[in-house]
Amino acid sequence: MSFNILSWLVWLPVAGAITILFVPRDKADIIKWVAAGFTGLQVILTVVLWMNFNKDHVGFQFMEKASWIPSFNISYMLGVDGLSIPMVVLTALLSFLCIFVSWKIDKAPKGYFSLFLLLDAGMMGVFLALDFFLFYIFWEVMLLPMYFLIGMWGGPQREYAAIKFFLYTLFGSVLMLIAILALYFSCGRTFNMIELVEIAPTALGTLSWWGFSGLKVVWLLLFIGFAIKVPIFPFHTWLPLAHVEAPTAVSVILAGVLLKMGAYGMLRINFPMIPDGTVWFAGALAVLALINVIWGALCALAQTDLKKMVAYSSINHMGYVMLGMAAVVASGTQHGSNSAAAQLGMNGAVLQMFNHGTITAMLFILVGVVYDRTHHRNIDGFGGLASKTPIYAGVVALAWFAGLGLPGLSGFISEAMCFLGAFPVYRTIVMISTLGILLNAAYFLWSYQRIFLGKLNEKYANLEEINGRELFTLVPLAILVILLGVYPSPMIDVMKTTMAHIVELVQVSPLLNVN
Amino acid sequence: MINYGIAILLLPLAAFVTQIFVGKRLPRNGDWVSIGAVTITFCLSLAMFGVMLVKYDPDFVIDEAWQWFDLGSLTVHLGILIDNVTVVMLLVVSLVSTLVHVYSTSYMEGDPRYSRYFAFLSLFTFSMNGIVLANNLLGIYMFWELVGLSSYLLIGFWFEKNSASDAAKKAFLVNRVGDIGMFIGIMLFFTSTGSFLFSDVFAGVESGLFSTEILTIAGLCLFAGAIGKSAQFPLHVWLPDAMEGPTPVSALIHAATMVAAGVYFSFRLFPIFTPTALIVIAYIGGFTAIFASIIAVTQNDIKKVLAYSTVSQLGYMILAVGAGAYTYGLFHLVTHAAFKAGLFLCSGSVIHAMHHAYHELHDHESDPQDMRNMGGMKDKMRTTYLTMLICTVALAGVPFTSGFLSKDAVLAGTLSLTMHHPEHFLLVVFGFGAALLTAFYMFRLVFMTFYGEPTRREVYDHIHESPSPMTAPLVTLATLSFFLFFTLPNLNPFSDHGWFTTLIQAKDSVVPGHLNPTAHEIAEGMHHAHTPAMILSILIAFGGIGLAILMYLQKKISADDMAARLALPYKLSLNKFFVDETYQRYLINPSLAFSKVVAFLDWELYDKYVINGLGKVTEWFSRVVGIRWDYNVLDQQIVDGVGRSTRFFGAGLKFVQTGKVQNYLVWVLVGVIMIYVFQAVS
Amino acid sequence: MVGLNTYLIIGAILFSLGMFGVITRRNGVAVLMGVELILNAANVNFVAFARFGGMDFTGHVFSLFVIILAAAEAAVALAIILNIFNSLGTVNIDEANQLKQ
Amino acid sequence: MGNIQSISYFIPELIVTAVVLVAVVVDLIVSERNVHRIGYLVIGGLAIASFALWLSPPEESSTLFLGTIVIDPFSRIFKFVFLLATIVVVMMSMNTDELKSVRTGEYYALMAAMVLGMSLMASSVDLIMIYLSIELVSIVSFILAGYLRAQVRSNEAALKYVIYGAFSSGLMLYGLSLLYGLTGTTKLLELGSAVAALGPGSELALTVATILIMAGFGYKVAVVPFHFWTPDVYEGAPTPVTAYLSVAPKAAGFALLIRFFNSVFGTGQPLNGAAWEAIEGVPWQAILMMLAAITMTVGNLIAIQQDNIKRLLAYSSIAHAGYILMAVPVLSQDGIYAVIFYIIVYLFMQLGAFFLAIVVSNRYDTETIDDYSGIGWKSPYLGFFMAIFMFSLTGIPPTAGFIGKMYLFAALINGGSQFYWLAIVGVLNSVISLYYYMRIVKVMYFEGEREKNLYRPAGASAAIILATGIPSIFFGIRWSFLADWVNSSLKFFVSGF
Amino acid sequence: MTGTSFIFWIVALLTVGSAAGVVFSKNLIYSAISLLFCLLGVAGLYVFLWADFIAVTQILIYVGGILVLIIFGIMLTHRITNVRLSHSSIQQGVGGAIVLAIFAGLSAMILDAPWYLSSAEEPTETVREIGRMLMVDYLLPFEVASILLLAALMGAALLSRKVD
Repeated sequence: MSFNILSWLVWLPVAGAITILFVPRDKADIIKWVAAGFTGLQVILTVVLWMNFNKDHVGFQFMEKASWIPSFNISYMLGVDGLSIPMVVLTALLSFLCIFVSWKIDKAPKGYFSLFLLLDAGMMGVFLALDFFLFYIFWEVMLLPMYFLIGMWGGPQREYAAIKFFLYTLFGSVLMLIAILALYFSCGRTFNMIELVEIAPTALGTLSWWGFSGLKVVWLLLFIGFAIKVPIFPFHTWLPLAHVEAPTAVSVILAGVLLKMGAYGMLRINFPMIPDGTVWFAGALAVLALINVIWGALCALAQTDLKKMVAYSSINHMGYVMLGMAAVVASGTQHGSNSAAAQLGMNGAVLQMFNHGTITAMLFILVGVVYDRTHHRNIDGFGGLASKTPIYAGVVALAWFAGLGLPGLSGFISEAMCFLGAFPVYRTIVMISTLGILLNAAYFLWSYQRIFLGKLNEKYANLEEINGRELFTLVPLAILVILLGVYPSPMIDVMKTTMAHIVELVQVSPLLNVN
Repeated sequence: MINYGIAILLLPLAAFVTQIFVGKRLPRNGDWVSIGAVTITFCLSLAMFGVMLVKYDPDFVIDEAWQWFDLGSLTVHLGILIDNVTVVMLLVVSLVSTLVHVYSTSYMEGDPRYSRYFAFLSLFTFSMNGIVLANNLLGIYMFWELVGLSSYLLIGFWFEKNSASDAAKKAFLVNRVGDIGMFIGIMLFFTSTGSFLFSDVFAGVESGLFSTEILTIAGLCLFAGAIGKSAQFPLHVWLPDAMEGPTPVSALIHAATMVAAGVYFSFRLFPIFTPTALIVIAYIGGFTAIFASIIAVTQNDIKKVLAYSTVSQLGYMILAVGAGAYTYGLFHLVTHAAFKAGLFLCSGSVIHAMHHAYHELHDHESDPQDMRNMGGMKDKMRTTYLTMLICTVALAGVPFTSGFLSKDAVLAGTLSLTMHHPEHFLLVVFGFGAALLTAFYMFRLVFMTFYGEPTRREVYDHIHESPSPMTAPLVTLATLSFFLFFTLPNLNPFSDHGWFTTLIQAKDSVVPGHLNPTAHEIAEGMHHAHTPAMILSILIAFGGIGLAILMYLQKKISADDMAARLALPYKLSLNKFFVDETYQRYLINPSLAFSKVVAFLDWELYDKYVINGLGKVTEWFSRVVGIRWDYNVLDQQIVDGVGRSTRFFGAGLKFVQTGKVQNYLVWVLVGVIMIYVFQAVS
Repeated sequence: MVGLNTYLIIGAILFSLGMFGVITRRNGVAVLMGVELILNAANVNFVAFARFGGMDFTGHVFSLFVIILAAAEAAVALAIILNIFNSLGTVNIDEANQLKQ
Repeated sequence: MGNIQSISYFIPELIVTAVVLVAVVVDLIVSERNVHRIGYLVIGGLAIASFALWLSPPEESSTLFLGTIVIDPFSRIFKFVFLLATIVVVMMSMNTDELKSVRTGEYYALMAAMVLGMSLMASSVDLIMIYLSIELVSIVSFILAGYLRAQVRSNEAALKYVIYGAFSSGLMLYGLSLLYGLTGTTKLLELGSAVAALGPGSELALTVATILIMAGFGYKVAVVPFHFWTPDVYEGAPTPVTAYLSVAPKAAGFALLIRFFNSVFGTGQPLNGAAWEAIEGVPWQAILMMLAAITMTVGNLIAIQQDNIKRLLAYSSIAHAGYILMAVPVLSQDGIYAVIFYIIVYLFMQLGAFFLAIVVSNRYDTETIDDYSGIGWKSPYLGFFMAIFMFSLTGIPPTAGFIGKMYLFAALINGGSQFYWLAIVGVLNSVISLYYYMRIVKVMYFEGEREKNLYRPAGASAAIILATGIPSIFFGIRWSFLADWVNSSLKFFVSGF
Repeated sequence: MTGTSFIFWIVALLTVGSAAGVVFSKNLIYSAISLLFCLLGVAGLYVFLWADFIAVTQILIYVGGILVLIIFGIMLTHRITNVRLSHSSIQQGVGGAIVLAIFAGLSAMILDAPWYLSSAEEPTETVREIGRMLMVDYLLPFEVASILLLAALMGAALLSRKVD
C-alpha cells in the first residue's frame, strides 16, 4: 500500500504541533483551528481505516515496516488489528473532541495545543506500534506532554499531581523496560512483536531469576508497568489526583485513552507472548479485578469532589475490564461451545475499554462544564440544578446511567460480557463483584440526586445552560454510547477475530491442560 | 403477528424520542404524540387479542430470534416470543397505559415538565412491552432495568421534593439488589447452555445440564429479580415510597404493570423451578401478602394503603406461582391490573380534588393524601365514588367480580398445596389472613374517604368531581372489574372457566426427575380444593367488610380502642415493622461508613503514608545518620511537602557530606574496610 | 639477613602513619607531610619488591617517578595552601569550610 | 613497537603536546587583552589533533613505546571523547563570565595538557604509565579547580581536591606496589597471566591490592565511597571546569578501569564477542556491582536535597557514574559497548546542562534552582533545551539519555541472572532521579508567566547549546551511526608482544 | 645479630620513630624535622635494598626539594615570631582505630601473601640500568613526566601568585 495511512495517523498530529509552533502566539483562534483541523483530519483517516479494515483477517493489516536501528534490530513497524483499531478510533475521536473541550484555554494556548497534539501522536503510536522498542518509545514519549499539560494547566495541586503521575508511571515503565530487554535477549534479539508472539512462549522457559521462573518475573514486570496505567489496585493512587488536577480535556484523555493503554498492553504483550505467565496469574488478576471493582466503587461513593468520584469510577470500571481479561483461561466447553467464555470475556474487556473511553469522556466533560460555571466541584455544594439547566441535567443523566451500566447504553453490554466471560472460571469472584454494579448505581444516583435534584440552590439561580460547543463535544459520544448499547455488533465484529486469535495463543499454554 | 409485536415495541420508543427532543415545541406539548402511539399500540394489541380469540389455540406460539452479536464460537440471540400470555399481557399493559395517558392529560395539566412526563410514560410503555415480548433472559433483564429507569424518572418526576428524589433513588437501588441476583441467575444458566433464549434454557434444564441444587440456586437467583421488581419481602420497601410519583404513574407502573413484571417473569420461569425453590417462592409470596396487608390496615395516606395493598396482592400472585397454581397467579395479575389501576386512578381523582380545594383555600400545609382530612366525599364525587367502590369490592374478593375469581383460584391453589403437604399450613393462614385484612382495610379506606362527616367543611365545599378525561378511565376500569370479561364465553360467576383458563394453560415442569407434580396433577388438586376455598373466601371477605363497617361506618367499635388494646401490633404495623429503619441502620449507614473508611484508607493512609512515604524506616534511618554525624540537623530539615520521605532519606545522606575533607577521608577508609568485609563475607 | 617482610612491615607502618597524619592533622602542611609518608611507604615497597624479585629495575624506575610526582604534587599543594592562607588567614583544613552546605 | 616507530602512531598526542607548549609560549607574549584568544588557538590545535586522530588507521591495534601504551580502537574512541569534550569546554570557558576576571592563557594550556593525560589513561598498559597519567590529570585538575584564585570557594575546592587526590592516589600507589610485588611485573598484558598463575594464598593480597587500586580509580570516576570530594569541588570550581571534571576525567577513568580489570583480573579477551571471565579468588565483579548500586543510589538520594544547580549536577554525575559502572562487571562486549555509548551520550547532555547553568548564571546571576523560576517563559530557548537535557539525563525517550540507559540495562539483562537485581536497582534509580531533574523543569515552566522580552542566547552560546542539545535529541531518534561506530571500537589490544 | 642488621634495625627504628614524630608532634617544625629524619631513614633502607641511586635521588629530591618546600610553606604561612608553631589534631580516636585496623589487615596480608621472589646478585652498578630503562623502556613516561612537571610548575606559579 503506497499510502501509509498508519504513519499518517501517527505523524499528522506531530505535523500539527509543528505547524502551531509557527503560528504567532497571540493568534489563539488560528492555533485552535489548526489543532482542530489536524485532529479532524485524523478522525477522517480513522474512518477510512475502519472502512478498509478487513474484519476476518487474522493478524495485522496496513503493516508498515522500515529499518530503524539495524544493529540492535529495531525497526519502525506499524500495524493494526482488531484489538488496536477500536483504540485508534477512540484516540482520534477523543483527541478531536478534546480540542473543543479545551477551547477556553487562555494560558499559553500555543504550548497547550502543540503539547496536546504531541500527546495524541504518542497515544496513536502506542496503539499502532508493532515493534516493542517503538512501542516503548511512544509509551514514554506520551508522558512528557502529559506532565506539562497537568503541571502547567492543572488545578491548585497541579505540580504535585504532575510529578506524582510522572514518577508512578515511570516506575512502571522502567520495570517494563527490563522485561522488554529480557524478552529481547531470550528471543534471539528481536523487538518485532509478531515474531515475539511466536518465539516468546517457548523461549522464556529456560530463563531463571534467582530461582524464580523467569517467565513469571517477566510477566510480572510487564504487568506492573501496565497495571500502573490501568490502574490496578494497589497502583492506583496517582489516578484520582492526576484526574482531579488535570484540565478537563486532559482528564478526558487520561481516563479515556491512557488507562486503556495498560489493558491494551497486557492484551497485546503479556497475553500472547507469555501465555504461561498469563495462565499462572489469571486467578490473581481476577482477584485484583474484584478489588478494583469494589474498592473503586466504595471510594467513589465516599467522595465529595465530583471529579474525584468520576476518577474513582474509572478504577471501578477498569476492574470489569480486568475481570473480562482474566476469563482468558476459560478453556474447554462453556456456554455451550469451546472457549466461548474466554472469548466473551476478552471481547467484553476490549468493548468495555472502548465504552468506558466514551462514557468516562462524557463524564469528565460534563464535570468540566459545571466546573467552568461554578468554579467548584463539591457534590454537596450544588442542588436542584435540573430545574435550571434541564438539557445539561439530561445529558448528565445519560452519561451517569451509562456509567452505572444501564441496559441499552453501551456500558451494560460490555460489563455483562466481562461478567459472563469470567463467570464459569471465577464464580465466587464474579458473584461478589456484581456488588460493584449496585455500588455503581449508588454513587452515581446519589451524586446525581445531590447535584441536580431537590430544591434549586439559590446561588445558581442564574446558572447558564450548557452551550453549543459543549454539546458538540458530547453528542458524538452520546450517539456512540447509545448505538453500541443497542447494537454492539459493529464493534465486536471488528475485534472478534483478533480476540479469538489471542485466546488461542494464550490457551496453547500447557499449564491449562494440566487442570 | 411478529410485525405487530415489533410495532408495539417501537411505537412508544419513537414517541419517547420525539417527546424528548421536540416535545416542548409541539402543540399541547406533544401529549398527543404519546397518546397516539400508545393508542395505536392498544389497537394493535387488541387486534392480536382478536386473532388469538379467533384461533383459540392454547399452544399458539411465535418465537423468533435474531442474532445480536457473534463472537465466532458463540452467537448471542435476542428475539420476540408471542404466545397467548404475551398477547394478554400486551393488552393489559397497553390498555392501562392508554387509560393512564388519557387520565394524565387532565391530572398533569399545567405541569412545567408536561411533555417530559409523557416522554417518560412512553419510555415506560416501551420497556414494559419489551419485557413482555422478550423471548430470552438477557432481553428481559435489559428491559427490566429500563422499566427501572422509567420508574426512577417518574417517581422522581417532582424532583424538587427531596422525598421524591429519595424515593426514586431508593426504587432504583433496591431493584438493583434484586437485579444482581437475577444477573447471577442468568450467568448460571448461560454458563451451561450458552444461550439466553427461554427455549434453549428450558431444553438445557430438561436434558439434565444442571444438578438439582444448582437449579434451585439459579432459579432463586432469577427469582431475586422478581422479589425486587414485584416488591416482595424483603425488597418491598421501595414501593410505598414510590408513591411520591404522580398518581397516574402509581396506577400504571406501581400497581398494574411494572410491579407485576416479577410475577410475569416467575410465571415464565415456572417450569425450571425446583420444588425447593417453589416452596421458598411460596413462602416469600405468602409472607409478603400478610405482612403488607397488616401494614395497610393502619396507614392513613390513601396512596400508602393502596401501595401496601399492591404489595400484598403481588404476594398473592407470587404465592400462586410457588403453590404451582401459576396460571392463576397470572390470572390474578390481569384482574388485579384492572381494579388496582382503577383504585389508584380513583385515589388520584380524590387527591386531585383535595389538592384543588386546598389550592383554592391557599392551604399549602395540609396533606391532600391523608384520609383523616377527607370524609363524606361520596356526594361530591359521584363517579369517583362509585368506580372506587366497585374496584374495592373486586379487590376484596366479593363474588361477581373478577377479583373473586382470581383470588379464589389462588387460595384454592394454596389450599391444595397444604392439603398435599400439611407442614406448609402457614401458607394457607397467610393467604386467608391476607384476604380478611384486604377486605377490611379497603373498606376502611372507602369509609374514611367517602363516608362520614367531612373533617373540614370549607374544604368539602371546594371539592369538585374530576373532569371527564379522568373519570372516563375510571369507568372503563371499574367495568372491567366484573367477572364477565374473564369468564366468557361462560357466564358462571363462581367458576373461572372461560377464555382465559382455556387459552392459558399450565405447562409441565421441565425439572428432570419428576420432582414437581405435573400440570395435570396440580389442576387435579386444585379442583378438590376449589369448593372449600371458595366458601371460606366468601366468608372471609364478608367478615372483613363487616368489621370495617362496624369500625368505620357505624363506629360500633372504636378504632382508637383497638389500637390501644393491640399496642404492639399497632405500633409495628403503623411503622411498617421498622424495616426501613433497620435497613438504614444496619445496612445503609454501615455501608456508607465503610465507604468512608475505604476512601480514608485509600487516600489518607495508603496514598499518604505508603506511597508518599517510603516508610518510617527510612526516616528513622536518616535521623540516626543525621544525629550521629552531623552538627546541623536542624539546618537540613527544610522539607517541602513534596516527595517527603525521599527527601528525608536524601537528607540523611547529606549530613555525611559535612565539607570537612578529612572527615571524608575517614569515610573513604571506612568504605575500604567495608568493601573488604563485604568481599570477605561473600 | 633481613627479609622482604620486614621492609613491607616498615612500609605498612609508614603507610598507616601517613594515613593517620592525613586524617588527623589540622594544619594543611602537616597533612601534606602525611601524604609524603604514604608515598614513601609505597616506594619502600617498590624498592623492596625490586630487590627480592630478582633485582628488577622496574621497581626502581617506578619509585623514581613517584618521587618526581611527589615533588610536583607537593609544589601544587603548597601553592594551594598558600593561596588559602592568603584568603582565609589560616591553613587549618577544617576551617576551610565555606562550601559546606 | 619501538620508540621511534611509535611516533608515527602518536601524532595526535604530539599535536596536543605541541598545543600545550605553544599555548604556554603564546601566553607569555600576548597582551592581557588578547589572552582569551588562546582559547581559539587551543580549539584549533585540538581540532587538528582530532583530524589527525581521524586519519589514523581505525583498526590499528598494537603496543607503542615498548609496551607502555597501546593504540587500539577502544582507546581511539575515548580519545575522540576527550578531544570533543575539551573543545566544547574550552568554548564554554570562553563564554562564561566567571573567567572574565582572570588571565586565562594558562588555563587553556592546562586544558590541553589534560587531554594528553586522559589520552594516556585510556591507552596505558603499564602500571607506571597508568600512575603517571592519572597524576597528570589530577594535578592539572587541582590547578583548574583552584583557578579562580580570588575566590575563596575556588581555593577551597582546590585544597580539598588536592588533599583528597593525593590521599587516593597514595592508596592506589600502595595497591599497585602490592600488585608488583605479587607478580614482579608492571606490564598490564603480563599481569593478567601472572595473576592468574598465582597460587592459593594470594587471594588476600590480591583483594587488598584490588580494593586499594579501586580507591584510586573510584576517586577518578567518583564512585561511592570515594566520591566525597565531588560536590565541594564541583561547586567551588569554575563552572566550565566542573562540567569538564564531571565528564572527561570520568570517561578516562572508566577507560582505564575497564582495561585494567579486563587485563589484570580477567582472562583478557579482546572483546571479540565472547564474554570474558573474572579470575577466581578476587570477587571484584561483586564489589563493582555493589559499588555501582550504592553509587547511583547515594548520588541520586543526595541530589534530591540540592538547591544549587551545580551541586545537583555534581551529585547526579555521581549517579551517572553508578549507571555506567553497572555495565562494567558484566564483562561482556555488550557491557563495554553500553559504557562507551553512554559516556558519549552523557558527554552531550551533561556538558549541555552545565553550559545552560552557565548561561543562566551569566544572565540571571544565580545558581539556585528556585531562582530558575519561570525561565521557560522568560527564555523559551533556554527552557526548552534545559528540559531536553533534564529528560535526557533522566533517560526518557526520545532523548539520547534513554538510549544510553537502555544499552546499559540491555547489557545487564543479557549478562545473566546475577545482574538482574542491579538492573532493577538501576531503573528504580532512574525513577528517583526523575524527581530532582523534573524539579528544575517544574520550576522553569510551572512557575512564572509569559514575558514580553524574551531572552535568546546568541553567537557562540547558541552554538554550544545547539551542539550539545541537538545530539541529545538526535541520538535518541537515530543513533545507528553512533551505534556502529561504538561497535567497531570494541577492540582491545591484548596479545603479548 | 650482625653489624649490618644492627644498623638496619637502627635505621628502621629511626624511620618508623620519626614517622611517628611527624604525625604526633604538636609542633609543626618538629614535625618537619621528623620528616627529614624519616626520609633519610627511608633513603637508608634503600641502601640496604641495593638501590643506591634511588637513595641518592630520595635525599636530593625529597630532602633537598620537597622538605625545603614544606618548610618554606610553614614559614610562609606562619609568622616567624610565632615560636611554638603548634598545631593540633582532630578525630584522632576514630582515625586511630581505623588506621590500626588497616594496619592489622595489611600485616596479616604481608605475612600471608606469596610474594614474587627471585634471588639475585647485588648489582655492581644501578645507574646504568636505570638510565637505560628511563631512556628506552620508559621513554614515554619520562617525557610525560616532563609535561607534568611543566604543568605543575605553571600551576604552582599561577596559584601562589598574589591576586592582582
